[in-house]
Amino acid sequence: MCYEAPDGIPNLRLPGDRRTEMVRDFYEGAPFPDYPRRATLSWLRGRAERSEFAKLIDRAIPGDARIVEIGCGTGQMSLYLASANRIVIGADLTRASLRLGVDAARRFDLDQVQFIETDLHHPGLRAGAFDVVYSSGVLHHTPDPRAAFASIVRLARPGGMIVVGVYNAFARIPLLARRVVARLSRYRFIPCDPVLRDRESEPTRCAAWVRDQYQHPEEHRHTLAEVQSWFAANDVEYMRAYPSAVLGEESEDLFARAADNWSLEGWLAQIGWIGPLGHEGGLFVTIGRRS
Amino acid sequence: MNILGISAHYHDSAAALIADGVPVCAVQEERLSRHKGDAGFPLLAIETCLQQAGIEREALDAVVFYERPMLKFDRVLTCTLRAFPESWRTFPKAMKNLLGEKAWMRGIISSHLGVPARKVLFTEHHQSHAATAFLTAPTRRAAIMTADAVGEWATFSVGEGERGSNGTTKIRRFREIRFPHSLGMLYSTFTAYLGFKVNEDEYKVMGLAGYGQPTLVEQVRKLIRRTPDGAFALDLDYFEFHTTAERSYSLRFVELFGPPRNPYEPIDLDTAEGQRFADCAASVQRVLEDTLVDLAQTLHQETGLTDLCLGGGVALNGVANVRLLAESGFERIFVPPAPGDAGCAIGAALYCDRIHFGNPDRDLPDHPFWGPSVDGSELARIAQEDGHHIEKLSENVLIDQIAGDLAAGRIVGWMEGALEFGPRALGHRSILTAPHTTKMRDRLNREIKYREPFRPFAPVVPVEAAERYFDIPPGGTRLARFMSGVFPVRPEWKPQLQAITHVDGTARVQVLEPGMAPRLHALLEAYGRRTGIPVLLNTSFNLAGEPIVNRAVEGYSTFLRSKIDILVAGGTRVTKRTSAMDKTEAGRMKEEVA
Amino acid sequence: MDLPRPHERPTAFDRMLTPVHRWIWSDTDRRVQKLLRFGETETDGGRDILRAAEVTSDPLLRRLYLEHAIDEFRHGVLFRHRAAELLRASQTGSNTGFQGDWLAPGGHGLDDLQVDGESDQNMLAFLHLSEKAAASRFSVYRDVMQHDLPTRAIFEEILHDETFHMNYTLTQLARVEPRLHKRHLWRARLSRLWKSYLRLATGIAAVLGSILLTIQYFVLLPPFAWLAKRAARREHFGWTKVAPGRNDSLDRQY
Amino acid sequence: MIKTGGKTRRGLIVFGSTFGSIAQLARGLWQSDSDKRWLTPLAVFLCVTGLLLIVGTAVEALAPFIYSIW
Repeated sequence: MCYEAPDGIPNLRLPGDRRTEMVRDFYEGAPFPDYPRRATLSWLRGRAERSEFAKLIDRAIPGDARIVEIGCGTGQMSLYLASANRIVIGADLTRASLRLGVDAARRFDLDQVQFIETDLHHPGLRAGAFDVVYSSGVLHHTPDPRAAFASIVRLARPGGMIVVGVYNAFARIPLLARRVVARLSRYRFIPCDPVLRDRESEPTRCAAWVRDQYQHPEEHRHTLAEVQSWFAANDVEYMRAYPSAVLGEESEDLFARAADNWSLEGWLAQIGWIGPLGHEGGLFVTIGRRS
Repeated sequence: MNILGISAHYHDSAAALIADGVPVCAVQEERLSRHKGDAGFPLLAIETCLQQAGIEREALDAVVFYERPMLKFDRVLTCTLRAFPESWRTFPKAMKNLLGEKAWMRGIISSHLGVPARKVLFTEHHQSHAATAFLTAPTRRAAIMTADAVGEWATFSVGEGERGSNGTTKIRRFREIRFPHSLGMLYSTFTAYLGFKVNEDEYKVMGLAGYGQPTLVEQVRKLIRRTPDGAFALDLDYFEFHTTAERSYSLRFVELFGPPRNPYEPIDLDTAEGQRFADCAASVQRVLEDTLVDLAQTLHQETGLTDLCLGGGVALNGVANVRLLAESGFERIFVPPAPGDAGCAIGAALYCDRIHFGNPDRDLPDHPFWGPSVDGSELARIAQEDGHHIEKLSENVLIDQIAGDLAAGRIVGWMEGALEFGPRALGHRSILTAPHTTKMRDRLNREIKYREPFRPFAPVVPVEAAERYFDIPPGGTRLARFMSGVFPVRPEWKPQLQAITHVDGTARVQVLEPGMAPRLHALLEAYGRRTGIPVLLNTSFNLAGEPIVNRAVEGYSTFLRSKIDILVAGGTRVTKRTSAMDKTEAGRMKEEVA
Repeated sequence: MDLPRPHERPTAFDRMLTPVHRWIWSDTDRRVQKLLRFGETETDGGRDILRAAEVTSDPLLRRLYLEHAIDEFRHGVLFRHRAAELLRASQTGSNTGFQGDWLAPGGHGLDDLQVDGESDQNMLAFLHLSEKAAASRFSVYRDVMQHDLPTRAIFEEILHDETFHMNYTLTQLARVEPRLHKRHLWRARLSRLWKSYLRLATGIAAVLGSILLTIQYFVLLPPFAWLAKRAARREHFGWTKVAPGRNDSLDRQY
Repeated sequence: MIKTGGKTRRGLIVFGSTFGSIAQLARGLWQSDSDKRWLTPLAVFLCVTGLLLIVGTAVEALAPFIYSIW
């Protein structure tokens, strides 16, 4: 099959529907997050490892896994995961972001990452070819997250792991509250946003955050039970959530089955996420194994 | 007589067991719990010690903790009072921390180990450092200098140690400098200012210093002035570590040196900003060296001794150690393999044995290998289960084959015998590669260690060949035994030793005597026979942010998670199932994208 | 038509797709292709289970696996023979059109399972699940095969075996890893809730402690702070002598 | 394997050992060469507060109620 590959990024994307195109235009305008001018691999790793989750997922994925990241943006996670003998495919809708990723990969001298421009509904990737399908902060920006999930699950081999991060309905409440104020004040006043406070001195990063969190054209929020129902409908065995949905369980091995999966406890845990996750976007990660 | 030494609760916990005057086992908790810099009560380490000695808890004659908790409480309380009212936020935290747990070490140790409280003893923090430095060093009589961030009150002390002809041992400390005046704190403050992790990444400052010029020495001297009696004192206006826990430098410090580095931005040495940070590092390094040299000169004149034992975290600064050797007047300098707080576990136990119980002095084995041993057959079993290619080879064949692998440019994970005690991998848990090209250095950085590009890798060389490749002054061989010194690479060899030569033309070389690690020595010789240069790059066997591996399984999982080509434990050699087809596989995947 | 046995009831998903399956199986060409493919996967599965029989250290499992593997091989032969018959009958030769493979999946290849080094529990659990899935689908296929009785008979026979496979894997799993009783599960859940209460309690305690200590700080400390500052001013810089007797006793904590 | 006993039991052992430690601290401060006698009452008082903290950690479940003793 022939395809175009300008800048070494194959274009496998078919024209999408109106809402998908809108999201694409949204990101095409401002690729995010950017790389500093002389970023190094150690910088990237240092930055990624500020998040406990990144460290855990890196530890959980075997050294010879084939990984696809759906919605990789500028590819920071893809590049972070591209160690040992892993092979990583980073897929995104937006060429402008991917270009940054390709540049960085070249600079870091990583040849085991391939970026492709594509749409998750028609990824143009071989079904069942990947040990790990990773997609964080993407599905909730698609018009139909449930359908989007079904289409990315197919990429995982039977027994492969599916790692999905979406906004949590509970943990996003604080942000939604702030958004009401923000909209009323036409984004002039956004109260108590810890990320904005952190980035006070960096107006461009502030603007990027506001754009992404407060002005996104397409956004859905989900509960753990909802994601679990996606899993069940697609023959994906639920393993665990991050943060853990089991009260008092420390996440160590992300690919191990959680000690329990008790729905009441899951709801309690989600209410508990309002605190720690509510600070930022309220993204939680659910991990499953394709059966 | 069985004596257990414990160091815990600040950073890097450890336990050490002395039986009949000789260490049986010493191990850092992080190596067992697998949490880097684990500061918790070292239960696992204690357990390992008891197991290795084959004794029960009841057989312990004493358990020695490496500092005096109540003296520490006094210091924290006094400093909080002095900083009133700025310290109001730290006060509840500090009190909960100390009074909730750390002040009651006697009870905690006795409750964990079930030994009676009277068997729990304490040595002073710097006394433990001094004991680690002197009692593990092969010298009869030596001056002792210890320097770190802070123990109870002392931050710096000088003294002397003596082994009498009748087997008695004496350690006498003359005088000390007290908190908040501290060389370690000065260096740590710059570590934080330069965006690195305090108590962990001080060596990065040293590495960065090689890229800068000491142009800011005058400014640094404003922070630390010499007192008329020859000691030093910090100008506290520039610091905040004594009042808050959040930040160690003050606004005035920032006024003097400019804005601090954002820890998450890479250092770009080509920009003025990046160069400024390198110059800062070079300047504080220079001031540290100058101060240490001056203090050591005074000590030398005062004692008239030829040997100096260095202890405390500052003794990890290899550049300073070499300047001490060159300029202080001492002929030999001894730095233990674990001069930091973890090493105090051994020091406290030895001090208790030699001085408290007055047991006769004994010569100690002069090596750092006091941890659990690695089992080659365990590796063979698990690697076989996963279908990797394993070979069990006899000694000579293995050495020869590994030398061949190294010569072919492969990266080797090397595990043998007992685990090192202390922060450095000295040949029992190492990643070894050929040291010749910058390409190899970059490959290691990119695929395994993810280090900042300005941090050098260290070489290991057999003692017979050391002089040929490195410019090692008299007495330097001793420092290089445990990688405690940084020495110039001989200019004619620099092109062949690119991967281990720092930008300033030096290397933190380990000079290996055959007796210390015979197999590694044999490997170096075999490698020398093949390539003509018996030098290997030796870096600790761990991935970034993880503690050094201990057991075969940990080495094995590290091997699988990185691009180490070959793993050796004991007589077992493992190669990866997929390593050969790695590239083609990637190519195929890319094709399939279509 | 006899009622389906309890364990071979199709899942809701498969039931939903019945019309699709009916369409797929209606065409002889498609049926031949599918049967050939099923023949292959059954044989592959048989080979993997044979390997499992070689690897396991449990003698009972070894026998059962062997039995199972022989069944799978036999299924493979049945499928292939039937396909050959149909081919001969139709005379049109094979013509690959739309296969609808993913719509009508076959049996179970075990290619995603590393049989060597897999624990018996995992192997059994895996087998049980895949047999269950296969049984569900085959029962749909059987039901839609009203017009082709010989093929229907094959599915009937295979289904019978699948039921056995499904049951033995589950009972063996229960034997190898005796399931905790429900009550144990509940106890575990409650203990976790209790623990999270404990964390809440210690959290509250920590906050209370901080408040108490902060109050102490401002109420109790000022006079001492004044004394401390005065003492600090008088303190000299530089060396402090270490008193000779200070390290004599290791009993001292101060 | 070192058996460390229950948390409460360990808490009791620690509690029991504190009095000796406090006494040592008080004696040390009182006799100290740098003249810190004035610190003794505060230090001892805070240590007694510390006892509460130990009891609090030993019987976690009741920790919030223990503080109400204050």
